[in-house]
Amino acid sequence: MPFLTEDALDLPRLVAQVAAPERGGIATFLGLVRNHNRGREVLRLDYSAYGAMAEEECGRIVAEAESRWPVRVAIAHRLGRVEIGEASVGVAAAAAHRSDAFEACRYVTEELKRRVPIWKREFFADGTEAWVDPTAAARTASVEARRQ
Amino acid sequence: MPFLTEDALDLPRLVAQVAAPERGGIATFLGLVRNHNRGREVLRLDYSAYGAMAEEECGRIVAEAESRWPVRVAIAHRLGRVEIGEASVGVAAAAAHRSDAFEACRYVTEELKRRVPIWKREFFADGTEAWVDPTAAARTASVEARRQ
Amino acid sequence: MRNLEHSMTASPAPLISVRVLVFAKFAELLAREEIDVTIAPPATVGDVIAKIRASIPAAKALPPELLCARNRAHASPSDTVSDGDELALLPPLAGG
Amino acid sequence: MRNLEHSMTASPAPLISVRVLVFAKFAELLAREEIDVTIAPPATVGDVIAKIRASIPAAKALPPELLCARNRAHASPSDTVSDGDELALLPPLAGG
Repeated sequence: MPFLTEDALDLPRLVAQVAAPERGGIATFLGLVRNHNRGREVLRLDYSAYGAMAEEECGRIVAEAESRWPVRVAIAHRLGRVEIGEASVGVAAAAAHRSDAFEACRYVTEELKRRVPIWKREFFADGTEAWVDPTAAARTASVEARRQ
Repeated sequence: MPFLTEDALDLPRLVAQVAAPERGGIATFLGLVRNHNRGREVLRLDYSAYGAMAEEECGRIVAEAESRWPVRVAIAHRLGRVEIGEASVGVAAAAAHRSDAFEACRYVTEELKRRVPIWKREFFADGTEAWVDPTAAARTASVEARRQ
Repeated sequence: MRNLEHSMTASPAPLISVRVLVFAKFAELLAREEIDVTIAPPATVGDVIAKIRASIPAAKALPPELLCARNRAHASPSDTVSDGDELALLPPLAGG
Repeated sequence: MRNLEHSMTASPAPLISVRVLVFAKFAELLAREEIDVTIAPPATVGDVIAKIRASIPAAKALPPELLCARNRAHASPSDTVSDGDELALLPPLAGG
């Protein structure tokens, strides 16, 4: 099953991908599109990806998590237009023990954001649009921190 | 809304209870009934509770989490007969930042298991049944650990 | 005032009544779901449990350390009880 | 054998061709989604990027440090490229 999808994210379906009679704990993470980003009103997002690499990188992250913890992991990430309040990303990790499920779910979520080649364009209420650059936000924050 | 319910757990509904335009990260935990416990085949569970206290204790745990992290938290726990593979407990925590959502979700899940007065009776494939006693399992495990 | 103080000190304080709820494995063991206990103040949660152990034969099989609640919150055996309190004896919790 | 070795050493190795995919903000900046680069071996990912900076005027606006991939996996500028490789220039990732 591909990790990237144009369709709405279906959390129960993501859970069903990892659930099994011997795995009693399922941790999930859902990222929803917010209506504000850095003080500006956002109307919607448009996600694009280096599709072939994004699929492979998601596969590598899942394999890493499944070798590090006794878990089954599923990932789904939206592509294309995503509206405010909709889920853009979903991660599910199932394990016999809940601590493994929690840790694997968090690991996969962090690695996904750090490594998978996906980009998003924000459409603002004032009619402008821009590519989201989390590293620019981090640089601004660190400059502001130094000023204080 | 009560925290205890006789109805099947609805994860999207739990998520909807905490989702909001300013909260972009939602961590959830789902506990499913396993078909085995300590080497014995389980057919189903029956949950009972000190209902009034369980409701109050869930409310206290939610309030603690919401004062400790900038999150909104929801809890749902099944009562009565629950079949293998069904969810017996669900926790959802929503926050602007995913680390708060993850930490609050885990805290609430752990505290719920530690403090909320709920009991379960296991019905085994061999026709017998028994109250589940996690402290007995822990005692056995610690005795076995000492033997090794 | 003098008379009142004198009479309060001299006459024994009235007994207090608490209801003790019993759940799950303990309800099976004691074959009941609640026990009304009358006790002389000042009394603690532990005093009430001791009275139950002394008066109900099956209660001798209760574990020596008991998880207990007072008015729907976890309590310690040293907590003082008041007239009308709702206590509870809680078998090992198994939620989740 | 002697002749073969001699000829391999004497004649220059054939040039290698790689395709460089460009995404999102970088695709807008360079007004294209892929760039075919021919380069003399041995060459690294960094050499290919340097050749792009030198040959495409708009590429001078690319940031000095670039996230890059080789054959659909994250790569370092010091990684050696082979004929037929698929490279990619990745703007700051923003998934999730």
